[in-house]
Amino acid sequence: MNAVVLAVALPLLGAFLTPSLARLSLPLGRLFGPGLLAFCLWLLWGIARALGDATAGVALGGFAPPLGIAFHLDRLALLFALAVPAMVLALWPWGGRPREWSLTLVLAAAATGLALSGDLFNLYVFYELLAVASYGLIAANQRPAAQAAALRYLLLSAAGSALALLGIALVYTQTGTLNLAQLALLAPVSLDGPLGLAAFALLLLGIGVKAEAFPVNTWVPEVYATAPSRLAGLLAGLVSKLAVLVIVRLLLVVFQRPEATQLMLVLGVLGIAWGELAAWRARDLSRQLAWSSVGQLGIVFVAFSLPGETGVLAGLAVALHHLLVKPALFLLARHWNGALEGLRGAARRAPLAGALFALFALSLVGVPPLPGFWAKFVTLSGLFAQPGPLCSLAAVVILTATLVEAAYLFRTLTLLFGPGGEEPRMAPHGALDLGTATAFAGLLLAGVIWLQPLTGDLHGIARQAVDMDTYVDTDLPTPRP
Amino acid sequence: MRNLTTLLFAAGLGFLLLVLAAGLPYGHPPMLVGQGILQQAPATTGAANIVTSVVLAYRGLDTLGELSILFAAAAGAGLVLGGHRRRRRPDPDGGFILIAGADLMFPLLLVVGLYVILHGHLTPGGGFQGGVILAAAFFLPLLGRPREALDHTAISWIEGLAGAAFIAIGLWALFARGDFLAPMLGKGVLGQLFSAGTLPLLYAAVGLKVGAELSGLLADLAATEARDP
Amino acid sequence: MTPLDTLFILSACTLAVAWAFGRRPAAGGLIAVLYGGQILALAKMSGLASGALTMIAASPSFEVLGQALSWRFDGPAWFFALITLGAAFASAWFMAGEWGEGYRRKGGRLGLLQVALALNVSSMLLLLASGDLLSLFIGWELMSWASFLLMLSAGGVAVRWAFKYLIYALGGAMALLGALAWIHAQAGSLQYAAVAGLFATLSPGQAWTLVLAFAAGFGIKMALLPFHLWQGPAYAETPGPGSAFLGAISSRMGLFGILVVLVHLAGLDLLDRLLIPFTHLDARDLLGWVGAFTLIVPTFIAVRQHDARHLLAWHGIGQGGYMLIGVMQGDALGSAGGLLHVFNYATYQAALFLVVTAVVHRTGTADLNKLGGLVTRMPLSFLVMLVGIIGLAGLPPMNGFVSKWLIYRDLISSGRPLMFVATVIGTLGTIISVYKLIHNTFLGQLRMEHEDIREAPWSMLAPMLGLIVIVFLTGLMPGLVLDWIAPVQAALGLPVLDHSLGGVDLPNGGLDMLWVVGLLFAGFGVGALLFLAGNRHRYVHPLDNYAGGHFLTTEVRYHYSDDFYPGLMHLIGGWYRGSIQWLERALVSALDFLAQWSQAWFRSAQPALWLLGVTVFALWWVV
Amino acid sequence: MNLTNLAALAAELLLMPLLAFSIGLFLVLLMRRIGARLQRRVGPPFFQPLADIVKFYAKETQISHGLIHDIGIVMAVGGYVAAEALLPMPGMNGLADKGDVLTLIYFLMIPSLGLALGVGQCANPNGSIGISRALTAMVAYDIPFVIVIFGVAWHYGTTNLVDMIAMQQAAGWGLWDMPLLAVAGLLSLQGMLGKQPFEIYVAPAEIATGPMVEMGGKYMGGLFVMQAFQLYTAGALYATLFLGGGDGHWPTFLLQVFVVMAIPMSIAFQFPRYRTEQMISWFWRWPVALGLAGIALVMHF
Amino acid sequence: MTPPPIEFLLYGGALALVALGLAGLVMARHLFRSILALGILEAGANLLLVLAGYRAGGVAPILTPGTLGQPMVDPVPQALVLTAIVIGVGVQALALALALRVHQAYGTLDVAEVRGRMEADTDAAAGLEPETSRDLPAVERPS
Repeated sequence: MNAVVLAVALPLLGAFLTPSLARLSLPLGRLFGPGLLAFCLWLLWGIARALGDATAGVALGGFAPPLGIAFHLDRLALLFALAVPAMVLALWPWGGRPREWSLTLVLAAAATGLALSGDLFNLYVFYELLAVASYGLIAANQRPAAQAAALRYLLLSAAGSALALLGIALVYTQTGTLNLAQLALLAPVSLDGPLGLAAFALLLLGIGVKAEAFPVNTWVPEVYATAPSRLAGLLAGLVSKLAVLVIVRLLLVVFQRPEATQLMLVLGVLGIAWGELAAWRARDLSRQLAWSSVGQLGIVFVAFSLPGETGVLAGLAVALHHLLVKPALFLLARHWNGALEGLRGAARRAPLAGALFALFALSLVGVPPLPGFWAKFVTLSGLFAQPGPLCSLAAVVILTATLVEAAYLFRTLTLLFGPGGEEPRMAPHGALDLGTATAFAGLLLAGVIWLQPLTGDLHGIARQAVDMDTYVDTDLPTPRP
Repeated sequence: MRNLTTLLFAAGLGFLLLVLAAGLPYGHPPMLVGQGILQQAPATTGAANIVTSVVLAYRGLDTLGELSILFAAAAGAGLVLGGHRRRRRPDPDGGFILIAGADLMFPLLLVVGLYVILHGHLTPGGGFQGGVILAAAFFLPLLGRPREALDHTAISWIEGLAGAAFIAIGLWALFARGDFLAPMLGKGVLGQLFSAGTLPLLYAAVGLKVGAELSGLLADLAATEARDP
Repeated sequence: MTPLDTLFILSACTLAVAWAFGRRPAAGGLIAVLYGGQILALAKMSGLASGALTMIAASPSFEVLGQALSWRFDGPAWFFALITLGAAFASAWFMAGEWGEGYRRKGGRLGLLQVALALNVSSMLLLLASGDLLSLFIGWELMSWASFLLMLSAGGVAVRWAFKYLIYALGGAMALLGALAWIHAQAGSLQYAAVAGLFATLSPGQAWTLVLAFAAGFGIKMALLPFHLWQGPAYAETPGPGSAFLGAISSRMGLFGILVVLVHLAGLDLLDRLLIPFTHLDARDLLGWVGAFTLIVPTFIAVRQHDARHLLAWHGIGQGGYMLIGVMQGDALGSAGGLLHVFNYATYQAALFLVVTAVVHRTGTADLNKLGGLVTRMPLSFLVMLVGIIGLAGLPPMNGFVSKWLIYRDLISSGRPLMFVATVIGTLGTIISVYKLIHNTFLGQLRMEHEDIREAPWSMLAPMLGLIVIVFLTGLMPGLVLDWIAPVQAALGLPVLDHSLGGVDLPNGGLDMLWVVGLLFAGFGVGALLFLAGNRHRYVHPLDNYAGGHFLTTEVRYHYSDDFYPGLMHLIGGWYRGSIQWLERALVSALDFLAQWSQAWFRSAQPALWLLGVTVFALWWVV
Repeated sequence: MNLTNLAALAAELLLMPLLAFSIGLFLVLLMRRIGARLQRRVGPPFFQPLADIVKFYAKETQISHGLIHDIGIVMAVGGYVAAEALLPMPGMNGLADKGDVLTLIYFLMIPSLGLALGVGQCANPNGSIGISRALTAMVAYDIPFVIVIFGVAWHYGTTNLVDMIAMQQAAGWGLWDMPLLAVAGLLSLQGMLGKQPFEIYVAPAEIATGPMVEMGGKYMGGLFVMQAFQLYTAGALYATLFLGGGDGHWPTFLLQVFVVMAIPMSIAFQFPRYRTEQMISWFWRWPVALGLAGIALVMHF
Repeated sequence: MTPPPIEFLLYGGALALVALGLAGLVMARHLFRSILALGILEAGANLLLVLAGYRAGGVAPILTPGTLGQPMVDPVPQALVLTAIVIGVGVQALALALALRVHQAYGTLDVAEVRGRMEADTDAAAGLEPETSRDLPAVERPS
């Protein structure tokens, strides 16, 4: 179990060594990172298999949890921890420079850490690590626009981080501990007042920058439109989900308050409306996808704001679906990056890419029996099960937004499949991009076929995630009163 | 108008935060964790500086993350600035006072830096502080003689290996003790230089790493030509 | 393996064959045969139609999210499936020979068309077979997308309309999804029994919301009134046989949905209890009146069309109004009328679309101002159209008359004068419109460029003639179809209509089509005898015509086609306000405006300001 | 149904159109006589209507535009012939039990459709214009007419004409119960018959722009036959709906038919012609209003 | 009037730094000033964090013969702040590098101008005409 820390440490080791290794031998440097990630994947898989339904706490350095940093291993954490190396491998920047590889490795390590950590400040450190790695990667393609976008993103994100730090400071001052399990014990007493909510609001907004939460998501279109498409896929698919995961962890473990979920719900609804509306008028594919991603993250927020197991189940379903679909769409969009108008007939020249795009778009809209439908259905059903007009309003907003989303996605699709566009201006899709997208599509379809076991698993994960007693018992074997 | 709004908002924010902060237990922190660490740390780590115990042992992973952030920032800056590093028209030399001053300061800073690093577990200070001093030491001559660039290959190796060393120590602990970054080696006598097990080694790695990162960063920045207006 | 499994497997085979070989015209025959095979498989389940069986289940069933998904056929499903497969069979046969080749030669994507058609059929069968709301929704969505594909298959201007359809269909699907999710949240299950139980316990507000959501969701497919704009052009621009199929049955799936959910699960009693404040109307009246307006408005839009396909497609919407009115009447007579109209309408609408397609195949145009006089060149096609329009207009002796008669009769006996008048207005509009259709296409002067037009080939004629034989025979013996409708009514919990082979025998005014048709033909016989008893007559060339003293030549356009009802239009022309179109555009431009606004926000806002603002707001809210 | 009944039915089916035709001829005569009187002429002799028809049929027809043209006229005549069997006469019910008043109304549309087909086939735009106007007129007068039918059917609780007659014999004429509907019905009848002021679609005075433009010889004869049937049907239907169908007595029935028909004919010659749209708006205004008011009366009292 | 308690001043100062930093971030028209404002904001947050560990009468948590047995302040926040400061340094360095490059490319660091140039660049890279407010929808859609 303790070896799980390797999943964080090894990519970092790889990141430190890759530039030097690449100086010695470029092929070695090229393969070093993916090799490490593959090893991490194998390692985590083994741990997940060994752990099964149980949970485990890992005290780093052997310091008993409230004092030292603890990793909390449960199915939710391992699911995302497994997703990290897998996604990073799938979206590995093969064509980049050594420093890009090493930054990508840093990103992977940070993301894994975010998924596993059970310590408030440690989460903050990994979050910052993730952020810094992504700033560098965004700007890596040397386009001035990308660098300007990265700078703007950095300013916003860093401001958010400072607010999050403020929130952590508030929590620490009030409780004197950073361990999530211990915070869970203390929260009903110490964080009961406005202070706890304020801390949550600050953390939500701070971490929400990466999670594309509503008012702090202005960076999304700029960055996704200028960043390399593999990175955009990684940011939209993986990084945003991990930020959401952190928020959800905090929500579940520490800040279990109706006001907190309400705040998330409101931000989510606004995000949906804003994102989908903006995407309706997008003029190029990558920004359309970026805005759509904002809207989808809004749905994720709304889903996670549902109380209890339903919320985690719905949120997981939506988040995992988006995790799978959006990167693939970004990969496909990479070669269709011009104005939408210029894409006329593009899919006819690249039928496989067109078909994949159609499949992902259908799933994104939520056409049964594709997984997107089930995710949306669970969310809607959960929303309607809640009393109060706000939840019903959220459901209506989701339905309307889905309509808008379908409208623009299919406007794009009809352009892609429509006639016209004589000159083959666009380069064909690379085999790598297409292969990756096909693999994602395969996963999506597998999700349809094995829907039943999949939902069973998700149910199990959700049940475990909301089980606070187990959480506390795992991380604090002898909790102090 | 917008400025006014902003100021009002900011004032409101400050006020609200103050209202919240008024409820905080100032001067009587709960110290749930702190108390435990204060009691345990000397026995567990053998470091006189308990902050160092916290930084390198109890929260060693944070420190690793922190190092990685520095590394990522340096790598990012390198990526961003890469390819534009060689300026066409280097700045003139800094003149006698600057050059002489820098030459004078260099060994001094080097020694101070190393001292701060190596006594991190005993006195205030440590790898980060010392690393910054080291970086300053290497950067000062650059101010004086802009033509002489730092050796990027060497910096790259140092930063890579120092970071790797930190992790390697952690891994060593993992394999030997079953816990990543667990304290290793003998604890020695509290307050002596050779005490606190692996902590000084870790701090040395941190110091080298920080120094290398910062000098690399500074060198990169300095070597980038600002566009003429 | 149940017979239903066989049907599904056959349907899948058809789809596979269409996928693999559809682009070759030669495979068309095979595909048509496969549809025929599906009809045979359906015939194996005829126990459902005779009332001997109430349900045949399919073997596969799934469980997802704690919801059991199952498929089975019952009376209504069988009835609708029969129409579906019949329409598909006729369309496929029509496509099989010369038409397919011609379509391909002109650059059409025959394979796509075949696949889309097969997909439509399969998804509709799946929809019809659904055994719970979830499988119903899945079938519904699949069908929507399949229809989209079919409409899209012509490319060009069709894409635009197909796209519009898609938006409408998705809007409907979202309404359904919302309703489903709500039901799932409240009842915890989407099985029909649970849903029916839930409906019984709802407060009026909840029931209204659900009823409206379902009515809108299904109504959009039927193109009920405020949502009627998409259907006409979308169906019209679909390639011929596809439009025949769509026109004949596709929209009726909306009716099927209404039957299953609103009539069967919710029950008409529930609709009766939902009162509209400040009126003495209830939800059922509301739906009935929606049906009435759906009948009138699109019919009179059809009157203004000058493209044969568009004209027919708009009428298709209007005819749906009859069905809804009939079903909403809810008694034995009315609901039988509505259901019978589904069958009857499918037969003549398919025939009409096919014959128009045949005309387009030969002449290259469906523009009513560019045709005329084709009766001398395509007499059998003329016959098809004649029978078809008599059916569509609902005149005896064709089957359309019977179903409309049932509905009128029911409206009279239940005392609904205004709705009765509305249905008559719809019929009158239909009559004048279909006369224009046949007049401008087949009657009058033959255009010069159509001199050497030939009759449509047999591959196209045969299905059309088959259809009109059905139109006539079921007009003569409506009892044949009413036999199938009885189990449908029984399965839906409606009273069952007592009927005979020739019609219904009511104590206060019945109908026996055997006698009526016999009488009519006897009358025609007398007329013919009188005619033959008269002196000789001489056939002259059409150009040997009264022209106020001028000599006519082929260069002269001597055919009255444009602006066919100027008197009527002079009066009611101003009523075509296009209000709904205006509304639609207004919605889109509002959306555009909002989108621009939100993009501008993304673009220009100082992000940190929002961070600051929201933080302050959140803290204020917290404190 | 035994053999005697069948034989009786066959006889009725033969007799009813024949009688209807004969009465129709008289009605034609009546119409022409009234017109003549109003215009201070003598008018035609008694057998003139029959003579006209015989003459038309006997002449060799010079212009025929093909099979549809023929079929059109056959349908026009045949539709009326068939319709007569659905309209009870005193002592004869024909097939009125098998098809009710709704069927009858639909049967009455078949001749129009037949005529429209035939005229359309003539390939003369003037004819087509006439048909366009005729169909428009149908939209105009049928709406008040079906309102009347609805009211009547609701009042009697049946759509069966035989039952209606029986009920009126028992409870008095429908006219007294439904005066407004009766008036509305009469007004619709005016349009249905194509009499002034609603005769624009027939346009007898300027044949070149009417439906009959290409009709000559036996086609015209067919139209004359149709006219006879039409007059009878209108009168008899009205008598059946409102006047108890002569209470089962031939003399009363005949008298009623003649009186009912005399009213529109007398009105007709007093008026100039309405344009199509004027006609529509008139019909949709006054008879519809009357009819709806009548229905309101019938359904609430 | 009694002077405000010391913690009021300390907290007030830290929070004022936060508010000032955020306000500066919003109001700054120059990206370099934004970066400075970010520094102020972070300083405020760090200050608050380190205040969390203050214990009345505590000494620095370093074990020397002089401090043995005395109450010590909480060492954890100090470690945290150390980490946070270093993180801040890294972020600021990267921000400066980016600002340098942006200035090289665009010749300005004015917030609005940079954003405008960036939008224009992005649009140009995607082959789009620059958007004006009067633009019609880019893609024909059903009306």
